Amino acid sequence: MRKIEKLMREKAAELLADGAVDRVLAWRRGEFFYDNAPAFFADAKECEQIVYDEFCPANLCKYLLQTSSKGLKAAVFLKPCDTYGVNQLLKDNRIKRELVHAVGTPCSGMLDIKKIKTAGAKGIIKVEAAGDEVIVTTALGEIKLPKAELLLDKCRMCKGNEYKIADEELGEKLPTPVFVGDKFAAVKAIEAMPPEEKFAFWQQELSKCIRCNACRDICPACTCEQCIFDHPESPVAGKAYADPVEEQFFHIIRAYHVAGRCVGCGECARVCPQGVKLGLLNMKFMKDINTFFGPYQAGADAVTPAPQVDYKQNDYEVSIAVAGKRGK
Amino acid sequence: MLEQNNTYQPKIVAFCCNWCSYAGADGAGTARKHYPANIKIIKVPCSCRVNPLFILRAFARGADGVILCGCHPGDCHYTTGNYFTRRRMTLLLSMLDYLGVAGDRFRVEWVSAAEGARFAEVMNNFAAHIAALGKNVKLRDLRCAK
Amino acid sequence: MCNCHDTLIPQIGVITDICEETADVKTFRVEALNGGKLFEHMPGQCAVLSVPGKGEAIFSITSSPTNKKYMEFSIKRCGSITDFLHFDVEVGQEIAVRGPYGNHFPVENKLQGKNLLFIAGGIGLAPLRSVLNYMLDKRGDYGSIDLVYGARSKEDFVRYEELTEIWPKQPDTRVHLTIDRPQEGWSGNVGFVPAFLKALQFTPDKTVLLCGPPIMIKLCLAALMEMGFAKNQVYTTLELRMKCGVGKCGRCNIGKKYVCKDGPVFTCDELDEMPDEY
Amino acid sequence: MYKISKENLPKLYTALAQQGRLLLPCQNKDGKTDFADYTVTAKVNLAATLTARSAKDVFFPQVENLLKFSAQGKKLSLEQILPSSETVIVMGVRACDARSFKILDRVFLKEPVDSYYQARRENTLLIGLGCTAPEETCFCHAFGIDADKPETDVQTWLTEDSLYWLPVTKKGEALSEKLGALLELADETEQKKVEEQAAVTKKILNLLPLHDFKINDKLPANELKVFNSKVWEKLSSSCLSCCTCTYICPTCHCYDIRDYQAGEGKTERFRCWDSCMAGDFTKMAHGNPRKTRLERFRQRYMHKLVYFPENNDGVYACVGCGRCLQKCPVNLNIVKVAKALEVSEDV
Repeated sequence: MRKIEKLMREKAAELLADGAVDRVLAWRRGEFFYDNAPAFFADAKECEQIVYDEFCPANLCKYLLQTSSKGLKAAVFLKPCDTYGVNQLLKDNRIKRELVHAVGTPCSGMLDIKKIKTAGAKGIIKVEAAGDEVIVTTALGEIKLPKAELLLDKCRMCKGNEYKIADEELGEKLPTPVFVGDKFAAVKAIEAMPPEEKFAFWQQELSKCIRCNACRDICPACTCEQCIFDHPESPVAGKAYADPVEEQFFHIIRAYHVAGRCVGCGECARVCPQGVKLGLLNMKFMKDINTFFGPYQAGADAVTPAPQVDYKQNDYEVSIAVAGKRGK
Repeated sequence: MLEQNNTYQPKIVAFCCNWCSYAGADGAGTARKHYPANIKIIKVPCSCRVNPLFILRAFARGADGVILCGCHPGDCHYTTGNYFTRRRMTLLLSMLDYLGVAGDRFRVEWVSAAEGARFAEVMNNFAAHIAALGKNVKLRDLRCAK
Repeated sequence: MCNCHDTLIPQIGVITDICEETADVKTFRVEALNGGKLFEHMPGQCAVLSVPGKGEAIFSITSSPTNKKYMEFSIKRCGSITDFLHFDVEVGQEIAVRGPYGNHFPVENKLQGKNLLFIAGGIGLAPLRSVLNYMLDKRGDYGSIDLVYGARSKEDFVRYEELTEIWPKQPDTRVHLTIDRPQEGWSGNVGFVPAFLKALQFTPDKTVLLCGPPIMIKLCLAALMEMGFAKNQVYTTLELRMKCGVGKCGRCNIGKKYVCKDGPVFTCDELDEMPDEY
Repeated sequence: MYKISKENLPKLYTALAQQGRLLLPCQNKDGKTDFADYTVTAKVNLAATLTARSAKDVFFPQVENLLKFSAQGKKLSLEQILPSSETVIVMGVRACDARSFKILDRVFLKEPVDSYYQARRENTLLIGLGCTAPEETCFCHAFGIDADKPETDVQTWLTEDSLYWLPVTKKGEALSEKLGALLELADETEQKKVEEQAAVTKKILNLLPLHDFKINDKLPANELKVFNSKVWEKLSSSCLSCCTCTYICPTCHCYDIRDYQAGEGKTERFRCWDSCMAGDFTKMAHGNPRKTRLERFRQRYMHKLVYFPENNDGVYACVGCGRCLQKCPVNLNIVKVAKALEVSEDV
């Protein structure tokens, strides 16, 4: 990763110095070693501050809305999974292609500091990934932990190391975490529950929500200029929960609004301060779309129409589709 | 208030498209076909106009069942509106089922302008179905219920 | 343990009169249910009106404190609550009111004995009307009074009879009206307020009370500076989004000052010390 | 000082729950610890350094109904909804959170007093818990907070085998008396043990990355300079404008008052948390004085670091709990802002 960081700094400085771009979107060091933050760079001299390591989970693509609306050309470093978000923004006509310079940036999976801490590491000074292992340097010495268990949830479902959009690529592609099994396993487990149990599960899950809107604000598919849930005249504009119904509304409708556009980046669940399992809603829609309307991956390209704005004359009837899937 | 008489009457909201199903309801009336009075019809320009939020709000504000009626696929006044409805509502119904909230209280039916009798039949069936399910207590807004 | 008189809990009053001032301004008269006023106030203070189901909004009290029978609110239609007040409210409608909030014009001390120049634009007359009527009722305590009032057209003057028939007939009181564009049947001045101010050649021996749209306030202030007025001679009243009225809910602050509690009346030199965020 | 052995803690919880509603840090299904009502099956987790959210909603709930309107024709009547008068005991309050209540007091107990907050504050008894395992995100010392001695009615300390208990206020003493034989007197060696533990905590605090962090005390006196500083643009550029920081912050206290139509002629007026990060926070009919995220972001930190101390004898509206460092989706936080202002030439 250090090598890539060096390449990034050089590339960013070069692009800015040439005037090829007005801004570079990358990550900057935070207070600690694990809280790298998204940052804009406008000056080639500042590019030495760019960092890249196993703690750069944020998908930078949504910041393109800011640069694109101001007419600024921006270079953006994109991990393979981040490229899906850019395609989606392009498809939704939210950014201008000519104002984006996409730089594919290799990634081998991002780490979750909470998982490292939970694994028992105290007084952590440094964390480094080496192959399948993570070397954690603590005040009390070094410990080695298996990397697969410390990956962010979203990286466990890695979509692979292909860039779906890139004007250039940095270095060699890295091997990404290999996901074995069924990515819809968790969705299926809920589907198999009896209705009362499902209801209880979602009540418990959604009542954790504090309506901070972080999930919406980070989502590359949530790009409405005025969200229905912010509209002062809307009867559903609840800032706060009075009872779980409001959270159900917010999350069901949000998941519905992004259905067919959700690229499955997993950022919503990652940023949720309350740990709501938001991915389970989005994954359900993805699974249904695949089942009812044929396989589809949002953000895989910038042209294929989303299933919700498309149709076939011989689509299943609503009741048949749903009942058939229920196995009735 | 309905419960006071101890005869439970479910509250049902029916979204009907202007061109087929609403005309179907008219047809049912002209033909003196009876359907329950507790079905409140809301006319929409096209079944495609119905946002999933409408359906959730109907449940939250006290509906025990919601039915959406539009033209038969292929007959949409706007050519393709109901094809989109079909896809959207498939997803919504499946999601309601997934949440364990109201999967069996929501139905989509196609009723043409000529099918007055069918309109009555569909509504009678649905009303009986909802009556058998009883009161909706899950997606209710608790503040309304007070 | 709750004292039951939390400041956030309104009182119920009744609308006893609605006066259509202009196409988009109406004046609502509010009395307590058994007559009289809901509460006393000072000129420049505000109150929060509630439209149940829509919410609350804060308005300046346009009637004078010397009016012991009722309170009045001149309200321009511009949002969901004011829409409701304009279209759906009739005389006899009960309404919830809480207040009074904020500071007021220093009518009891600093302004006494001074020559006064009122400058208003559009609905900006609402808070100043309270002061003007208060002063006219205690005419002896104050020096000369001039009102410069600008509106888009003749029809946009709020309470035209008062402007033309009542106020000008008070001792040592003059009213100068101007409209934005020429209009048939209008023989008065045409033009914006700042230019009109200069044309009237006021001397800086007056204390100014200024209220209007933000851009008018800025331009009038510039004109006044040119004419030799000092910033501490100019009082203005601000409007920001307010909710609680008591400096707690956190939205109406300009720097450390809360408009609902420390304002809405500020002198222009006070404004200079505040961040430019209003 | 009293003590109670760890095995007897469930008995203590039961006894406390008899005195009122008991809230304490409990682990939920996801392994997160947060304040929750005590039940026999609750997984009490006093050892957690910090709960996911502070206990501010005990006094200032995220949503509370203020009154009910009922309208009939032109008639209108209203009924105030009073806060519950039950006694609430909050156990396991850390020093940072305990201080945050004093900061909220400065807002809600200032004239005109917020009677809802006041009632809850008076009905609540706080049992503090000394910190033993501060995290790297902790910086309460920057505000003169002693992590070992929460400003609460009772102070407690957890050691390997016991919980030590020291009533500090009259309320705390009255509670201790009611607990009777559950509490044993702690002898001198045991008291020493607690002190030694505190010394160790201090040592850890001094090793943590933020141990020398402090806020530039020139900020409040330079309101306009700080406001006009160039750092805001850079700092705010990656802010998402979500409300996470404001909702998890123990000192944030902005609120909104809204109406809910609960049926024909029935309206409930409720107060709910609001956030200066929200775009419509200051929006009004003729415009918005804080149009972009820059202004909103600046407002939040100006309020905490400049306006609040200006109005409140130099007290910052921050207690160094570090929740914003842990939870911000894009890793922005008050430390970053304060450090940027520290080095900025404008200040």
